[in-house]
Amino acid sequence: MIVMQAAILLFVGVAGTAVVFTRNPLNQVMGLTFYGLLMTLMFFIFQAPDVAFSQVVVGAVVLPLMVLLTLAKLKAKEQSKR
Amino acid sequence: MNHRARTTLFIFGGLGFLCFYIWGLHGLPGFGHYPGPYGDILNSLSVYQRHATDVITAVNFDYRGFDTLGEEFILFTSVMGANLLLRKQKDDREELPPRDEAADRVVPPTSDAVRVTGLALVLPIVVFGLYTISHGQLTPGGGFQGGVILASMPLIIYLCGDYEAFEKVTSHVLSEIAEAIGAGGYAITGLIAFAFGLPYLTNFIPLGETGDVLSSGTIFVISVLTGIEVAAGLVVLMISFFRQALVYRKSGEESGGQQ
Amino acid sequence: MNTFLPATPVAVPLTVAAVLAAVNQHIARRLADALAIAASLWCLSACLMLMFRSNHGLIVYWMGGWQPRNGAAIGISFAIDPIGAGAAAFASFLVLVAFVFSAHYFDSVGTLFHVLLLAFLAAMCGFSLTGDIFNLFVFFELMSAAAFALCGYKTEESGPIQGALNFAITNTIGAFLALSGVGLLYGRTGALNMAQIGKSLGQTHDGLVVAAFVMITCGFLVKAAVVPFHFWLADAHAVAPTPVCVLFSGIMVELGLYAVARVYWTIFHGALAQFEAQTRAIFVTVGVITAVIGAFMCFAQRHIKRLLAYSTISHTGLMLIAFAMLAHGALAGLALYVIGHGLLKGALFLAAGMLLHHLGSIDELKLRGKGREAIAASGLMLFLALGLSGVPPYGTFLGEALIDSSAEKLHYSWISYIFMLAGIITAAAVLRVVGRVYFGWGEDLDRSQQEEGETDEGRETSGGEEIPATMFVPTLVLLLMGLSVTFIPGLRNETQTAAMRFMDQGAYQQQVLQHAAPPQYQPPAEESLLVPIIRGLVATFLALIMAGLVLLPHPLRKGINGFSGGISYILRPIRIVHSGHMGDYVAWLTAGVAVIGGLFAYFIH
Amino acid sequence: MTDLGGELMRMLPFLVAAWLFVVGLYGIVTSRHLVHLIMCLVVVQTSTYLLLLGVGYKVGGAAPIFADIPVGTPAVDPVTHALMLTDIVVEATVMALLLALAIQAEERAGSVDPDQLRIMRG
Repeated sequence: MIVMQAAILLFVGVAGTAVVFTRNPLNQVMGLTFYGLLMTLMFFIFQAPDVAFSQVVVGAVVLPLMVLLTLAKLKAKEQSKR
Repeated sequence: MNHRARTTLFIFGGLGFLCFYIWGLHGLPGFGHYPGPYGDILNSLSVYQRHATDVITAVNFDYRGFDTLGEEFILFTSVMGANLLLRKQKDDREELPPRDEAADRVVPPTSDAVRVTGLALVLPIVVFGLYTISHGQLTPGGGFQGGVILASMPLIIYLCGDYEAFEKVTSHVLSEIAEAIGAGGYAITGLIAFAFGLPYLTNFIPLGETGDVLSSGTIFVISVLTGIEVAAGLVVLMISFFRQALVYRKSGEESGGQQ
Repeated sequence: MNTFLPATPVAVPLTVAAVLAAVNQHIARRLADALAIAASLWCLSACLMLMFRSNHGLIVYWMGGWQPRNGAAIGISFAIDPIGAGAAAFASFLVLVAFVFSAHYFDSVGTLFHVLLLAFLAAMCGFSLTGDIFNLFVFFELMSAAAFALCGYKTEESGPIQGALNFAITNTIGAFLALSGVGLLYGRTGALNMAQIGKSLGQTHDGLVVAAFVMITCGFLVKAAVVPFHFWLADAHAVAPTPVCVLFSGIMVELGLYAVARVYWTIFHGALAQFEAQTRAIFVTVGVITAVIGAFMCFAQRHIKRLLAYSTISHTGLMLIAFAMLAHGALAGLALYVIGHGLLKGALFLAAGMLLHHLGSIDELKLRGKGREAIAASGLMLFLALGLSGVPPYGTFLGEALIDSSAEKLHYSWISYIFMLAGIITAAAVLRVVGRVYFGWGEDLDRSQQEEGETDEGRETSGGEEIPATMFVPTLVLLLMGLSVTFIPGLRNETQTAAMRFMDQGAYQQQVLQHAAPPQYQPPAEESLLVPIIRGLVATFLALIMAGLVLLPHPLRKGINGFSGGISYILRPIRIVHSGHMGDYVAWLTAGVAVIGGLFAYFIH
Repeated sequence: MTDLGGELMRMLPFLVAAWLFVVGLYGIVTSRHLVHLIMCLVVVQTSTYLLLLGVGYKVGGAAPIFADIPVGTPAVDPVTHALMLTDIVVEATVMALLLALAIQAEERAGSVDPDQLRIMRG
């Protein structure tokens, strides 16, 4: 159990760092989705099923979707400028 | 400041802050040694006082229900705010016709298999969402979780390639009204307690049998209202963003998407 | 009465907001106005009633009826004292003014403005009344969410969007800082009720307590716009709609400081009691830097709302100094100063809004000599500017007098010169605006000076020849209140006892957790106001001279060119630091937290 | 487990929390794209989840749901879970507001690069 907990914490730390250092937003949003899923797993492991439920939908679906839609809009805008 | 100076300033500040923060964290009792007493008291009281077996739901909707009220309104206000910021301006030039964001990329139309699987998922998701909301006081779940699950239903429909169907199931006006009802209902449920001479947000409904769906008094009511508010609020948000992006995924002639 | 009254300042506006949102497009504008005004009137009267009732002891109100068990809180409480209720009442009053003033604003967008402002009001009331630290955070976030949206209201321009972004990002980081501090405290004490946390911490002052203190304080000081966390304020104020600026400057910023004071005296006072001198020194330093930088930046502006925003920064610096005295006299002075300043600054923004309504511009240099058409706005501004320098009988004067006399006892009498300096410079800046805009004095600099940043903004209203009564009357009312607040009988005594109540940590704990009877306090003897009156008059005189020097006719001006050149030479690096770049702001924020944290860590261990 | 392992585990979630806070801030400071900046802010926020989660955890504690286990079984702290739930919803909505602002920034100022969004200077 301890090993699993330590491992998931380290994973979260590394994944969070990776999200920050991914400079291309489109790649970053993939990282963010993965990060959200990792957080969900972490919540399950640490006996927080209620939180995990919310996190899986918000962190792995709603938030990335909003970011993607924003990026789509930004790109469309940029193309129409050209 | 240029990029270099800014980064240098931050490196010093950030390192200092990191050390300071860790210095403070060192005083914690250590991971896995929660000292209590708040959580322990609630763990021992909730089932007996509130007939709710999921203590988290009891905390969210009763013991600390006032926090949740504030937080519901954070959601409500943010949705209103996003609506305001994304509203159509008078001077907006007409957008280009809704085209995919990468017109040169050929994306195959959504296959029937995906559509069937997706649409088959819709019903179970709705049922699951409703179940999560209504059993919040018993098992993991409640208004938040069920609400976000319900809100993901229209998304599945969209991913199945049916933006039209998405628009049909998500009326913007209706969602906005539902959101206001959810948030306002929460505030009003609290006010009703005054009629019984009780403080704000006090339970005034019989508690029922522990373990029943209709047990735990106002927790159940507020949980349902929160479910409505969260689901409707997230749907309104997504509609606002969809309208901005205008990514139609009509099957056949104009297909595409980002994923 | 006490079973429902305390909860209504939050519950009523939220309910009305939800109703207005539900009927959004289908309600007549005037009806929505009336409902919103009724809700804010309710809040105002409820908070005033709470303020008077709590004069003889805390009103402790447990949400959901969850009384503490064996001295441990299990629910969320409101712990209402006169200062908290007073802050909420003042917020309600300013919201009321904003609703009246905005009757001619925002015709197009249904009830959204009302909804957001009501949520903002509920958040400010809850923030002032709560006795639970996580609840404080929740209302902090609600306040922020409403404020971000209100700030970006005029989406058709590029300025508001950038201002709102800077505002939103720095304040969100501030909120996370505060939340982390709350997490630290919870990890140690297992409690969220402020009285209980304070009791549980007792005298311990290890790293965790210091870190939690610094993080929570800095989180709230971001809201209070103290250097180096202040950058967002000028940006947000320069772009927000005028009625919203009144709230930002008049009360929201001050609430940040209120939270610092509340948290200090309910939680950390016992733990940090033996380091009072060091705490005082650190906060006085930060306050002085804020006051001076804010004042100089204020004088350097030509965008009138931005100028006023920097003057707010300067005055929050003064308020931080007052808090830093950690004495009841200064705290009482601070409370009066906040009211006096809020009334004046609110009215100043409204006057600026009138200029914008009437003349379609807010750029001092562009407006040179055009103010004759807007005589009402300019005239009001003249009277309001005098109040900034602390001349009697404005409310700021009385506050300053109390703060000074309290500081003198703590051997900090030199801070009265800082008060004078900041007062003189900010008042002179506004007087300069009046002179240039109304009388057309000074050089025509519009074309001679190179552009730096945003100097103007678009209209907020359809504009017009007449200034409607809904704009003029609220401004005049604020001015008159600012002048007359000093004459309320017994005001100084009542405020001093309220401050003593606010600072008595032991009594607070016992009243919240054990239903103990409240102690009563004797106010100290009233001191003579002669010296402060003279000081205020001198400051005002100097402000007039300073404004006059800048506006001198051309030939005479040569003599002081070297002087003003010197000032702009000093100002240059400071202006460059205010770069408008989000990354810079966050870097300064982090560095600020690190430095303040480092100082505390050094002094306490 | 060894003592070193125990000591490390005692602090690990908190260290990760502190690291995520600072690294997220680093991303914000050096960001060249508003959307990237907003996602870094998400990382800063997750730091608070970790802190709260770590604070409320009890070794061997069950989830605080007494449907299948009797009352009195050692369980982890329910309060921090409630706080995290609040936090998560706040996250989603604040980010929505920020993203809306980012869209408007592109619309009105024609850029999402903080270097270009600097009319508020001086």
